[in-house]
Amino acid sequence: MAMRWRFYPRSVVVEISLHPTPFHPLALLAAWEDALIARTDTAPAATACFVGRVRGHDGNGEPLVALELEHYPGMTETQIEQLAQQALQHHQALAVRVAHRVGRAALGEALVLVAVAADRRGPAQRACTELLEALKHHAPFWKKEWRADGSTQWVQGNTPL
Amino acid sequence: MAMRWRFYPRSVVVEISLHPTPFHPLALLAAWEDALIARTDTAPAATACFVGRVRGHDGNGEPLVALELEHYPGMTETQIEQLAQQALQHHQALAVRVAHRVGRAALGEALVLVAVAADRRGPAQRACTELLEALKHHAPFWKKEWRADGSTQWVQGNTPL
Amino acid sequence: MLRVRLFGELRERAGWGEQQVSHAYALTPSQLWQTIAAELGATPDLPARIRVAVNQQFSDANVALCNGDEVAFLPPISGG
Amino acid sequence: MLRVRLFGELRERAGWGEQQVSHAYALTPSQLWQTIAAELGATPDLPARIRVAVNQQFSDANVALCNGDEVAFLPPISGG
Repeated sequence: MAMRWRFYPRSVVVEISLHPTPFHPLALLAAWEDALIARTDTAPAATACFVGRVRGHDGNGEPLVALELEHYPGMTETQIEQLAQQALQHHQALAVRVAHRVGRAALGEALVLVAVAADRRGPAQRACTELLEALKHHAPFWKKEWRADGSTQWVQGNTPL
Repeated sequence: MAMRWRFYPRSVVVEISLHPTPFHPLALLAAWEDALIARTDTAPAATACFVGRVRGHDGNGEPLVALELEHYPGMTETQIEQLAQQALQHHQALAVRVAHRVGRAALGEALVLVAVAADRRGPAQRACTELLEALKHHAPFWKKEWRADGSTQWVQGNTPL
Repeated sequence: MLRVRLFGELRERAGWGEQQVSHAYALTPSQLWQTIAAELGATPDLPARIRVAVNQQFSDANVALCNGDEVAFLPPISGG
Repeated sequence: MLRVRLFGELRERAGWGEQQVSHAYALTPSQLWQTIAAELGATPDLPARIRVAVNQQFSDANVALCNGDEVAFLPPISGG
């Protein structure tokens, strides 16, 4: 079962979940939007989202079979929450949804979902892009690439933006 | 019924649809992603999307009850297609999905969906943001705001990014 | 003949969205605009905010028109 | 005692992800790193690419530690 947190500081909603098993971003998005509509009685005027999935090759084009994600239970969630709050306040967005996979993920499976609701497109898109970058650099996750021959490689930081 | 176009120039997929009745962005996204997976045998590593919906107020905070969208049948579709191709090539993205509402839309209903699939997050997000701006300025749509008292107002251009 | 099309606020002001106009009086979109400016309550000079499309492609206001062309006058666009 | 945690490649190299270490030998994260560098096959000086967290918050490597603190050494992060 996914570990889920709802934080309701002031009127802003931040929902974060870590998933040890495959998650379906669009299903999470639908549930999140329904919850937003139920809470605010109107759909957000602007929603920007990003979904990252397991690539079939590593940075050098070598074929991969799976990706393993290690995280720091406790700190990872706290960091995501802090980063989400910063993105929200910085861009005056309305709500954020973050889902992240942990454990071993197969090719094509979702790794991360970041979605931001706001009243206008600029804040929604900028907050979404900023939060994704912040997650990639400041939320304690480590990726181990698995190749067909069983060899593995820890990913050293992120691909350029 | 939505008017749909699939353009398959080279290996790049551009799918555009105009909707005289309400459309559900997440449902369209799901169908588009399934088609991409069926065609390429793998889910895109990076997907960025934006959904715009009818706001409950105009630029001055005046309450609205509906938004009416006029378009230029033929030119609007052609323009969206050209703009989508440009965004794809400019950012080396893999595929684009655009859906746009036409006719009268009620509060909270979806107006526009722009989604871009790519191999990395930067191209996906930049192409999505760029295409949305291009649509807002170069795809022939005109918005008429309807207020509760029955008065109307043509929107003069776009809210700042 | 030219097929002239108006949209949005222009269409409402004129009370029509489409008309046939003789090519003889309108060799360019600018000249064509002059023939309909009065009924639009607009200046004879094509305002900068109004864009022109010829045969469904954005176009310069001084391009030479051909018989049978479709010419549209587009108010400020607000898509997305 | 300090609760020391390692992740990713560091955890694999050390062969452990968590250990208790006496606070006496490690007044700061830097000093603590020196006590485990050998078994990590790493230099005694904390490499710049390794970040430090104290009680699950990013921290400076020279902060004074308190008994009972949780100190983690984090290899380069690759989230998202």
